[in-house]
Amino acid sequence: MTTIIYIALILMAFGMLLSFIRFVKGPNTADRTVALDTLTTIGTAALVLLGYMFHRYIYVDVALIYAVLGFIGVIVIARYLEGAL
Amino acid sequence: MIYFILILFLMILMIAAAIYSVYQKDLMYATIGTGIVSLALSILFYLLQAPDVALTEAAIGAALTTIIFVIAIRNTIRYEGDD
Amino acid sequence: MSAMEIIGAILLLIGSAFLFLGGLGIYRMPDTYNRLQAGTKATTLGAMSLILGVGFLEPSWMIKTLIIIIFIAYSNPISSHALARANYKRKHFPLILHGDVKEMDAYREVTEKEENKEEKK
Amino acid sequence: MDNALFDLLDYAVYGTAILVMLIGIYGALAKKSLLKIVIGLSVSDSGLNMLIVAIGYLKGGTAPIFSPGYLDGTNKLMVDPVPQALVLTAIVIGFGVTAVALALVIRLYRHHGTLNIDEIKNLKW
Repeated sequence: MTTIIYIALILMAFGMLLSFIRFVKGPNTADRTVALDTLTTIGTAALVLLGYMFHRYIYVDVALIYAVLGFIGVIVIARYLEGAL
Repeated sequence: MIYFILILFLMILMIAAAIYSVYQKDLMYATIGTGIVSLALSILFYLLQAPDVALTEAAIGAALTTIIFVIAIRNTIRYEGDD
Repeated sequence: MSAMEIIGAILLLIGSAFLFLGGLGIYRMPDTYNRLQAGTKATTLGAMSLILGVGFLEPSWMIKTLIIIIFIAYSNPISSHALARANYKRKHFPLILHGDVKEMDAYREVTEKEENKEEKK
Repeated sequence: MDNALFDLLDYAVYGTAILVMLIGIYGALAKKSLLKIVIGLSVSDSGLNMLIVAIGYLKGGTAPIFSPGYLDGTNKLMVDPVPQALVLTAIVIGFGVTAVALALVIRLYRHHGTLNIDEIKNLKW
């Protein structure tokens, strides 16, 4: 069981690294915002898995907050790009 | 061992995003960079056994800071200007 | 290992594989719209599968994990839709490598017709 | 081996927090744009918060929250809760400071028409 959790965490770390490279390279504002969105989603899943590793029920609330509030920044940036803010 | 790798990875991510957001000329990209700094900082608080601080950092860093910076950029100019 | 743990472990592996593929797609795809597709669909499936796997591993956490899944399932498509529309309205059209432009990009005709109507008025 | 690794980790966490703080202070001191100065102050605030939380960390401790996962477990070691409470306040106050600074920046831009601090004469005396 522990090996599976380690494999999952390392795969997620590689996903975060690749999308961060896209954030640095991306030629456009929309590309960087997509990278931020992907990083937020992977971070939410990582928070839930780390909460399972620590065996504390209260730790899952942080992932809940990220799932509820993480997309507001992306929507505000999109409205700014559209010129409608 | 896995804690060591994770914390090292998150610290490198945080330093890289901070350097990027300070050196970038386009202020919109710098704002997105502060969002990534806030995400890495929140997971680091989580690994340092402070979930309440991580919750506050998530709520404020992910949503509110981005919103007020975007509103400020919309009311002023977007580029830093090298003249 | 009981049956619940085996199901949870399989879901966890599937979810982490899809999250990694989402990051790889963001890095490799040539266009903003392709990146949106890879970074939103694959990541949404991966996050939902992984969180459901944690819910199977620890059955008393099932209600909170289901709530997180519901929030991810409604918040991720909204943000990707807003980004794609904003990127299209800034005249960054999709990159078409082969084929006829007007057949593949059907939405451009609609927007050009609307713009022509507004100009005539 | 694990002990040596965790000792190294302590120094690495302190070093990272101080490094992020210094990057933010550099951005606030060396850049010309007022918005970039506010971004530098925000980054430096993040580094300071991380430094205070890392000081209160105890090896092998768990979070200082009384919930069923803590009361049932055999590990009764706890992280110091006082720095966490201080940082919890400092994050919110940092957000307020950032909001007020951005409001001042918008007022200055409307009055002077530029964000370059070399061209705003009212800031010099």
